[in-house]
Amino acid sequence: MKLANDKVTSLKKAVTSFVRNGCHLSIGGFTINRNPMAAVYEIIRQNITGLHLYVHSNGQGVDELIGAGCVAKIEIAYGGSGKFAATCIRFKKAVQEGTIQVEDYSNYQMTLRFLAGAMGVPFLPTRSSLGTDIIAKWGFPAAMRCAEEKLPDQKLIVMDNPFNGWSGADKVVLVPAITPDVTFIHVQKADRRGNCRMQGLTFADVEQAKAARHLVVTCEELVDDDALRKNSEQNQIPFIHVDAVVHIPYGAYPTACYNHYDYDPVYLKAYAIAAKNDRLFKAYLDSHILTLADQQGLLDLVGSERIERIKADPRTGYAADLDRR
Amino acid sequence: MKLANDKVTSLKKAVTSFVRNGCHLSIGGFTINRNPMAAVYEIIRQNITGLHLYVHSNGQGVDELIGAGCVAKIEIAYGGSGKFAATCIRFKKAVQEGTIQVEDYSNYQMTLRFLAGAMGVPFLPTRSSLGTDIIAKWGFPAAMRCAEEKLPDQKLIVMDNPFNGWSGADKVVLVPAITPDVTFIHVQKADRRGNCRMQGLTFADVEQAKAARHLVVTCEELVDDDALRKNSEQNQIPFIHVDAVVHIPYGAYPTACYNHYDYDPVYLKAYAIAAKNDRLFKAYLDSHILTLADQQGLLDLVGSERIERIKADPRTGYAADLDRR
Amino acid sequence: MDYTLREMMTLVAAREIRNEDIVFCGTGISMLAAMAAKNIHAPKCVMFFETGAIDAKLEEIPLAVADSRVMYHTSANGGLLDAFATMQNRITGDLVIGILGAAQIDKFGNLNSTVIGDYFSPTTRFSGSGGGCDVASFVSRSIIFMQHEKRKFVQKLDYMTSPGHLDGPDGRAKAGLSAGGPQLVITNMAMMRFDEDTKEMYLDGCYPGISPATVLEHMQFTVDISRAREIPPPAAHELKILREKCDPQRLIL
Amino acid sequence: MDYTLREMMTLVAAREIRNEDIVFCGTGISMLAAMAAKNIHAPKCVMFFETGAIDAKLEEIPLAVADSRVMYHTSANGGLLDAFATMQNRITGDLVIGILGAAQIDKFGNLNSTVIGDYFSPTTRFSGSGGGCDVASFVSRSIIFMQHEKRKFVQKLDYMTSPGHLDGPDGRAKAGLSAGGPQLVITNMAMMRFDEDTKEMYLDGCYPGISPATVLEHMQFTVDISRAREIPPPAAHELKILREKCDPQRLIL
Repeated sequence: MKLANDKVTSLKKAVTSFVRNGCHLSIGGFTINRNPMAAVYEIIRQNITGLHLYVHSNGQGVDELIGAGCVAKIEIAYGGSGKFAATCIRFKKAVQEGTIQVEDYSNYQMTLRFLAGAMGVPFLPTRSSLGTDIIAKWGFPAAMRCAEEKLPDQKLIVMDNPFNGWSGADKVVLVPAITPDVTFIHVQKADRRGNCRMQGLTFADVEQAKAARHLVVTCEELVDDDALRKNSEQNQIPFIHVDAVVHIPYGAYPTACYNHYDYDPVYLKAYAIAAKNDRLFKAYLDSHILTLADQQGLLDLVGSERIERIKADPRTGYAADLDRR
Repeated sequence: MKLANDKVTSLKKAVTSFVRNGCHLSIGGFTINRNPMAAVYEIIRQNITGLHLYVHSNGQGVDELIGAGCVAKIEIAYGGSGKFAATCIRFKKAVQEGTIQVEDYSNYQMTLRFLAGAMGVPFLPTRSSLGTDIIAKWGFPAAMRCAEEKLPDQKLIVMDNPFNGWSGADKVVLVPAITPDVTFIHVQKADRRGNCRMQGLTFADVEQAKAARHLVVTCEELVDDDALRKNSEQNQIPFIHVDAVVHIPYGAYPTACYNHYDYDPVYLKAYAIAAKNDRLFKAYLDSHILTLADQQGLLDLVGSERIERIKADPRTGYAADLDRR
Repeated sequence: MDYTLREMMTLVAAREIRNEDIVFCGTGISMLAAMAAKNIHAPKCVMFFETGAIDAKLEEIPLAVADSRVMYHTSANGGLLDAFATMQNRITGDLVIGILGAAQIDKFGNLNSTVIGDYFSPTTRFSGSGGGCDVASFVSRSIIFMQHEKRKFVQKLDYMTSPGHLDGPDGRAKAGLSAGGPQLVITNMAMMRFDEDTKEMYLDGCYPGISPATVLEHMQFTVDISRAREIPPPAAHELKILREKCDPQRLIL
Repeated sequence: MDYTLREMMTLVAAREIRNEDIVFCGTGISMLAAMAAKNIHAPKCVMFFETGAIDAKLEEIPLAVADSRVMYHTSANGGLLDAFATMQNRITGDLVIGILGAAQIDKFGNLNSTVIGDYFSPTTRFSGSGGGCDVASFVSRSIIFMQHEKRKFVQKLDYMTSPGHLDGPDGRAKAGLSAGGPQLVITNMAMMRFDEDTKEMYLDGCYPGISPATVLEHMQFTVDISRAREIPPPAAHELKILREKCDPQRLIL
């Protein structure tokens, strides 16, 4: 699979093939940028439930998955969508109502956990969080951790530095590796075999991608086989990690995709309003996800005028002078 | 220093400022590619001695530093120059004659040690070398390690996986961080503040650079201040890590620099012959390093015809059809 | 000259930023403070986001640290691993000043940005640490923005997300954290610092028209007010730059 | 058809490489074996160097794994961290077949590429592990190239640089290494495999004209020769491709 020459498929098929009820899922992006939103919407449409979600600072994607009832457990550092929702609204509600279980880490810790998975080591060390409740309080109780084979027995471990204070550190925190069953990321360019090139910030997408058993890449541009072989130091993910490639222009919409489009402030504000109210949110799910066939359906619903407004200015990579108030 | 706007200086001054007798030094590159050779030659000219050298798979640079008598101790994974010297000749000789002390690690371990330094953690884990003499035999004895403040007390530590077999690992090897006093790397492009862009493979240069207390960058091209701010995901090292920038075209010669020039097979073969014989090697040091003022002096000595021959073909990045027999 | 408390907070923070600082910025007024410093008196200071963006040219205000606006004209566009390593690494980390915010703070500058109530069944859930805990763990100097309210300056945090001085003078060392910790708390009323010996918060100054007693009324714990001075209001040129150059669209102010 | 032993070795190794393999290559005949496989029967196999280059288009023979020739037309140009993580990570690592060489080998396929003599005052120093120890530790399958000489097939290694099956069937598991280990030793005389139960080397086959007895004369230890067959010589089309497409300049052959 990982070495196939042509991995291009439909999003429907990619989700059906790799996302099962209760599976361990990770999605790329950061708050309101480069979330794999088309994939999120397809997961919602396929009514996947009981997901165990791993993210660092995710916003829109996480909130919609939780709001749609797909998520049972989440390991996360930050659930927020910038100015549009300082705390993600459906995430907040779900935690307060106890409908999802949360395990809290810091952003660096989550990133190191993905890196550990990508590297094939059981843990990585950091000096972050010593003395805090991130260490003291475990959202997933020890008994549950021991019972679930796909979870490490410990949330993290504080250890004395075995190298006698080397590097000025007396103690370190070891954080356990994550190996998601499947990771979804959205990138600017990919070829049919799965080589990926991201532009702008990569966040922790590379680590999330390489840690996963299966990796589905959605891309703005599906390029010719040789296109990415020039200046290939710009390809952050070689094809050997990739299981499926799906070509979806505006696949990160309503979040941003550097050099292609900005986030849509109109959408994100309307979402925040709907998310605060169960009835409105149900209507939102119906009108914007469940009754639509695919991402193109969403773009049609939103209308070309709004899509035009968020198109990236080629100089800056975002939509300059966009009304974001 | 790290935040200065203009860090451009001469190589002479950079070496004088940052390289002291006995200091802990690291050089970038791999075997016969992108070694910071101009810097190596200047270190030799300045007659620096007693260096503690950290490298992974370095070839030409290491061998010349050792041959010139600059090095007292070396931590290394591989001393070889590809087909030109399966084992670096002066390195081999120095170890056999006991004139340098060696500590052996694997390539991944050395790279992780640089990464640990760059990350600011005392160690990183790997599953490499379990059961081997890399673990059992310490080139630097424990007593020496404990006596020297700049060395960790242990070469490495084998530890049971504290996460109860998580990730399928029962044991891990912890390798200690390296923080060189100074690292030299040679890159294709840099600006005056020190932002760096490498092309082709980066080897472990990024980790070696970010681990060091001081970083000196030599570059093929010194570019305008704004040139690297476009597509800046291609800049592997931002200026905040850099102390000095030196503009030296052919600064990696006689090793290769992707997209600029190839290694010089004539030079490397002649070097291998000279290196095998103490008298010839002394003559080589005199004629090719000590009596020359700088890298331009070496290029002049070699002559433009040979330099012309190794110029990179713009399509492939190396000198196609170069006679390398 | 009229000014809002939000403008005052931003400019008080900006004054603390030096030309030699790498400023770790969050969203909102923390990035605005850095932008103001850069435009007013510290043109060389470097703005730095946990997302991996270094020294962006902010032609417009980013609405999140992952906003594409932070990716334009940077020194490097890396990722989270790069960003946090830069702070955990003492060589570069000691150059960084962090700017943080939280829902609760205690007298040692420890922060809660996770929950109100019991962690396992919270009455209010917040976003969580993000990079806050990492920054607070790694950098030697940080500035904290807070709203001055009794429910926010608490005797005991409901959850300690980010370490300040932990339980006092030796707190960080005992826990294994590097030296340093929070230096400054900037609120809508006052500015607090931490005593060198006790590491407890004290009142460094009040905004014009606000008395130390008023400040104390808005906190669950008492702090030393003997060192309090009046903090000068924003100067006209500071306000002008802040309003016209930093946030002309009033997205944050 | 005439052929050299070096050609034979290269092609014997090439035959072991499948279309579904990621081939970790060193310099010399190991990369030539992969190039031959790719050109003869496994066009989809992926060549991979520890320097971080994946699936290069090798228009010319690289003389080192850091040769700029491995950087041309690749899927990605990364670094050492990427390369070794790909092998240590079981998801991708299990797709990798490693090709290694050494100065000494023992009956369990453990390798020495560091010193001859005492480690602390060696009579001969070699290059050292490089990525050899890493590859041997991580990948589940590997091929080892050796010259068949008594001083190279030894009772006891002077230094164990890279783990084979260590001290036998449970060796790797006891040490904490992942399953797998060397599969095949290819020499200038013969091909050896490792017994499934004992993990000891046995003679799988000899090159045309070479007897099992001759093979044994060139080793310090004895191996089971009962399973030995004659290995077919290079076919004309194999040789033609190897000579004309893979190494026309005879840089390695």
